[in-house]
Amino acid sequence: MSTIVATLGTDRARRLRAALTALLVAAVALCAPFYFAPFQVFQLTMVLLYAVALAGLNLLVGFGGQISLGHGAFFAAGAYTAAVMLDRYDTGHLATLPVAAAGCFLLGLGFGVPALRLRGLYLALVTLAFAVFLPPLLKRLEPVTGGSMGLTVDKMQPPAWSGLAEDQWTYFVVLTVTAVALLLARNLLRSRIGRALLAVRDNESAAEVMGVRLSLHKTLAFAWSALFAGVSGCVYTWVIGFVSPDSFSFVLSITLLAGLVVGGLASLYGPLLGAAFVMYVPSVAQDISEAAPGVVFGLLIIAVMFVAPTGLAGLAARVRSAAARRSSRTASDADQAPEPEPEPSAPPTPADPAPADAEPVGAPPRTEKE
Amino acid sequence: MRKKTTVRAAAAASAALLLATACTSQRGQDDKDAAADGACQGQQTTGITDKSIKLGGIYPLSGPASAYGTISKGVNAYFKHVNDKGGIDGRTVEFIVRDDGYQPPKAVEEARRLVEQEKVFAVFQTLGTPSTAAVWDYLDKRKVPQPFVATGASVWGTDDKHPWTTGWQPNYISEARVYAKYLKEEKPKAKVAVLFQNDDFGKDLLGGFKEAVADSGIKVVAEESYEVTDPSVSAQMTSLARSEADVLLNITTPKFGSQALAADAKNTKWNPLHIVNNVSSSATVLKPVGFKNVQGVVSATYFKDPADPQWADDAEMKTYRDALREHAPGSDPANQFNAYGWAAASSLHKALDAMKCPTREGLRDAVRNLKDVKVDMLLPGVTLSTGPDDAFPIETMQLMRFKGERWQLFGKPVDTRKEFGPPAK
Amino acid sequence: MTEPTTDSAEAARAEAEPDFLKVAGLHAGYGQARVLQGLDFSVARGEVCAILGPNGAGKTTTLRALCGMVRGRGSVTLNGTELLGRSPEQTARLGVAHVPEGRGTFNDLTVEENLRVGAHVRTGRWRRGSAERAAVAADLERIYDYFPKLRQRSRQAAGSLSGGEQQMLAIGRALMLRPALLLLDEPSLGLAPLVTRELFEIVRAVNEEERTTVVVVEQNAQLALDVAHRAHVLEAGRLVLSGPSREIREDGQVAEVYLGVSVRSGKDGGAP
Amino acid sequence: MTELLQQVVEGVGSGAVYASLALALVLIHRFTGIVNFAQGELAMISTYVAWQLVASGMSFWLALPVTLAVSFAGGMLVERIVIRPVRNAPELTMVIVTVGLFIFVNAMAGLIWSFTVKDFPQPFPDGGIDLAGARVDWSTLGIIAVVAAVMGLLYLLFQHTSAGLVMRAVACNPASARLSGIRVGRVLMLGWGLAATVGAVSGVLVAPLLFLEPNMMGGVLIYAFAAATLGGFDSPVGAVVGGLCVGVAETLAGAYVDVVGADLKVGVPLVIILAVLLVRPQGLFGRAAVERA
Repeated sequence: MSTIVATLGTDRARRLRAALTALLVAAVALCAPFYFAPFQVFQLTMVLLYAVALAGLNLLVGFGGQISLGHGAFFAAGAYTAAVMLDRYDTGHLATLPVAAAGCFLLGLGFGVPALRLRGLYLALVTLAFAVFLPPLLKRLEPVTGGSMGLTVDKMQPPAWSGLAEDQWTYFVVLTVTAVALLLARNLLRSRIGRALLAVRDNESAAEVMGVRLSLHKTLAFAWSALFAGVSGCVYTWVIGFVSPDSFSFVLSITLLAGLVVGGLASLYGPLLGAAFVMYVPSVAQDISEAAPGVVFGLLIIAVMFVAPTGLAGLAARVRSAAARRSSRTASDADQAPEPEPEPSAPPTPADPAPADAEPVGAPPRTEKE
Repeated sequence: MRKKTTVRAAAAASAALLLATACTSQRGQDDKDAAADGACQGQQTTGITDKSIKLGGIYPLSGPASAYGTISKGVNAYFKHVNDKGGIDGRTVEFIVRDDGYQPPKAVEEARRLVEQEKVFAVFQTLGTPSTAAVWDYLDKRKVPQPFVATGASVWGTDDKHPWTTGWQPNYISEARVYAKYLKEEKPKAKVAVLFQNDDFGKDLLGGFKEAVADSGIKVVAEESYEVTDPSVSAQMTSLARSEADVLLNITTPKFGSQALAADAKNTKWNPLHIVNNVSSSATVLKPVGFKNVQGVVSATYFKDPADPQWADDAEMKTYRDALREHAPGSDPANQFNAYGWAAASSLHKALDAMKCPTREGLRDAVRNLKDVKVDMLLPGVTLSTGPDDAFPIETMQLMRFKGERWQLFGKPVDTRKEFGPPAK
Repeated sequence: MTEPTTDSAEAARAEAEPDFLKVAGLHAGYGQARVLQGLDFSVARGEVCAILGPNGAGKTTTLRALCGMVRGRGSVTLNGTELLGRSPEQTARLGVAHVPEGRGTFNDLTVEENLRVGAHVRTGRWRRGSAERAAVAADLERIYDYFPKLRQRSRQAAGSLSGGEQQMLAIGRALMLRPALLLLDEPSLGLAPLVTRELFEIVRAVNEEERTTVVVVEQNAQLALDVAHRAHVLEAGRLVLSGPSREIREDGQVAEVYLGVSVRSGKDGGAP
Repeated sequence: MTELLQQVVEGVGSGAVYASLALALVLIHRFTGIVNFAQGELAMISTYVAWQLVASGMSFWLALPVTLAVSFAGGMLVERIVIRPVRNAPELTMVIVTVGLFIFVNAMAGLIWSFTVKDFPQPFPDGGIDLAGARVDWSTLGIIAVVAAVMGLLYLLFQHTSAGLVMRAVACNPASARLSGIRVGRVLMLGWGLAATVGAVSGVLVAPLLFLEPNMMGGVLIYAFAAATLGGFDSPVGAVVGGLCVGVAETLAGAYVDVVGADLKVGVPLVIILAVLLVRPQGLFGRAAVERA
């Protein structure tokens, strides 16, 4: 381990580098709307808002180990909350956010109670049934929801002082929401809830023995996850300005889950990658095959899963560890002596700490097979 | 160490993302659209030159509604056919088809792509009420014409806040009125059972029908809805059979239309007069049920069904079939949706011809000022008519009854505006 | 080679085969973690060999490498046939029966079905001739004789058995393969001392009657050494001590290196 | 009363349809522990194969075995090409691969056969019988009979043949199965082939009722999920009983409970499933979860 620490440099240097990267990311994110065309800014906005929903789903699926195929329903609930408030009560856009968040949190709490008793597959299918059930329910509630014609509401308008175009302003608002949401997701995972969730996922009974209040945390996980989906849906209404039951068919739920898995489960930036996949790949698919975009899209999903079974976020780590393994194999093939094996004799770039960063070393449970 | 990797990877990810976006197209910061001069001064000429015209369309090429995607093939075949003959008023048509998978947010994205990136002259068709409703505010704000949307909701005509959007096909309320009129004459005391798709299409038609029969002896005694995601409507048909109604009004899309027709045929105890709405009236819907099982079914139409043998020798039909075979070889000319696309494109051709100015404003005004325009593939007697207070291009339909292996038109074409006035707002 | 050797003349011949199982320069690990750092040892035909060592020493990994569950480098030959580079199903077909840690019974199947699955390789090979069916039936009886409790529960789902019975079932299933080499991984894990002792007595009986070669990995060194003829002590992926069981038992090193650790490792999940 | 009976018959009819696909789902789940989203689409494409054969002049009863054989081979191929590469990946990865397969197969069918509704020959005679005043179509009876027969055959296969024993062993504990010398890869291929065949039977049975088009099985799939969930996802018997329950319950609720109505009847299975799972988390016929040690 000492070599690893040495190559990584001191703690301070690391923190500095992290801060610099964060700064760079922020700078890029802030400059984007001035560099890109409005249409592309809109696409980025959509990526950001889907990322919020995926981050929420990630809490549940990636870190909680529970599968939900019904998050499209929470997304829809958030979207409709915003749309109905804007349409009927003419509240400001921002006022809809806390209401949608709280509403979906409560909805998730309610759903989390049965979720306690259902595991894996069964939870997935019950939530799927919920997602299937929601569109006809929205149609039934016509006086409030506008029925199958849906509701058209005003999009967000930039205030005069900002001097920004509509797309740019919307982008910044969504960027703020997304940044806050992603930070919140990160902090949640570091909090008691997060640690409890991980413990529950990895070994439910052990976690229970250790005094983790299983039921509470599983319910809370569901509720938080629903909150994120609701926030995402609310923001969706701001951006699109139109909701209809057919916008939220169960296909949306499945798309969200697929996006998350493709992006990378239990990864903090996987949701962003997944959202980008969901947003960009269908149009890429159409560019490849006009006749049947679905053929290409289906193949692309399968292909990504082949290349990156743990999602795009895990791809980098996989590539690195594969490279490291290859170099270590060549090194140890030459070394027949029963002496301690040296570290990979000649890594391509000696300064690169990549092999040390790779997953297996950092994950003691895997090495302890005995 | 983990954290740093994460941050770094996140940075890399977002950078890659931005790059990807940047690469998908040129930057296009300049958003100034071209403007005309002369008499048409100040009007938008984006997407149109003396030599070319660029149009976009949004259809579900993937996803659950992809059956309708083939409309784009009919449209495309028409424009290619016209291009081969010198284009529209010397302009070559470029028609860009985008896929929205029947998802409104995707429709918004694609509409923006067409307008802002492809810089089309007009978004010729959007398919489906949800997708159309999702984009019409945007197109209205950008002042981009959205002529002849592929949905029959009445709102495209009754709405007065979106002058850039117009419908094309007879709206569902008008269609319902045609059936109501027929029943009032034939079965004034009819009890009607209704099977309808639980969306804007089904509700519009059912609502229109109920309104039209409100003051007559005709009563709706049973109504059952289905979702497009349902596997079958057989349970609904069993429920409707309990009503022992004299008339079954079948407001469905093709697959469910076939199912309902088959269920009706199978039930020998209940033999209502079966009225099938226009969307499901194609011979391609009836044939799988078996022609012997659908004798006497009534419907109404406004364009020539390419699967119907009575048009086999029709000159327009021949042109259509030849063109489709040439320009859309993978597509079945007998599919009514291809013909629908063809006729709609042909209508746009007429509207473009009628433009006083070759501008977006010119098209908007031309679409709203059509006088009895004859269009290929529409039934004889059916023409396009619009005016300042009439935003419904086609409002004439003719009743037909299935006999033998073909539809037989009967009665005179019904001009619903003349008969019943414009649909209520 | 899958034929069991039952009479004592055969046994004598087996004694003359000291390299029936020969492990040479065995390296193995998981991903980047190298667990085995070059093992060399041999097991004679008909011998019971115990592998002892602290947690994390590589005992289980050794067995897994022998049966093909983890990939190893070096050489492992059984009666002259190379085992490395083969999958578990291939080594099983060569007569290696592995009873994994945690028993690995088919919990939804009945006891008898579990045993029949064990005979799958043979029935599969001979296409279920009547002779073979009779042989399987005879083997079933033989297993039931060793483990009378299993006979009582032959119609019961394996998942409903007690831990000790499941372990018996796992061993019984392995024996249905008529193995040349039986690998036992921590058979005492989670069992009461009395049950464990009973189990080891049966292993001894099987070895004596069938002359099956056995390699057993065990935490409970005392118990293992009672049964085994020879023992090897592993530490950090290397052999630190080898010899006949009696010598090992009397060697103070074992108590120091091994028994001391086993007390600690019982609780903390085994960080080395 | 007769009306009620008629609705029950109707529900049993649609329930049998759900059950037939649920059987295939349950098979895959037993072997791989995943839910195969593409199951319905594989059944749909099998049905197109049958349709193509019949359309090219083959008799239905000859086309059927050919279709089943093709489906069996196709299912094995799918396992080998699409599933095997991710077999060691997390379960969710496999599930998403089947979602990808769903999209791919659906679009492919549309590309090859277009979205126009096709008529599919009805293997059962027209007409039906009167049962205490309710009319039961031969086709409904036929579907129930075939589903029952498939269920029986599966039972025989699993419980009374050594191949079935091996398959159950693999489904139960693949690692131990390998240690017993079972070639797990081949058995899994067999399992997928078998499920595809059962799916093909399902597709051929329902096609005359639902009319063949690429989205034919999409709606059925949701209900088949419900049926399998209700039945316990491990048990073929459970899948069939679950299917019938779901079919009858949604039909009756849709017809007689005004609040529900035809539009919300899809919520009925949801409520039933929730209720059942809250009492018996493993479903009606599922085994209590045994922790894999």
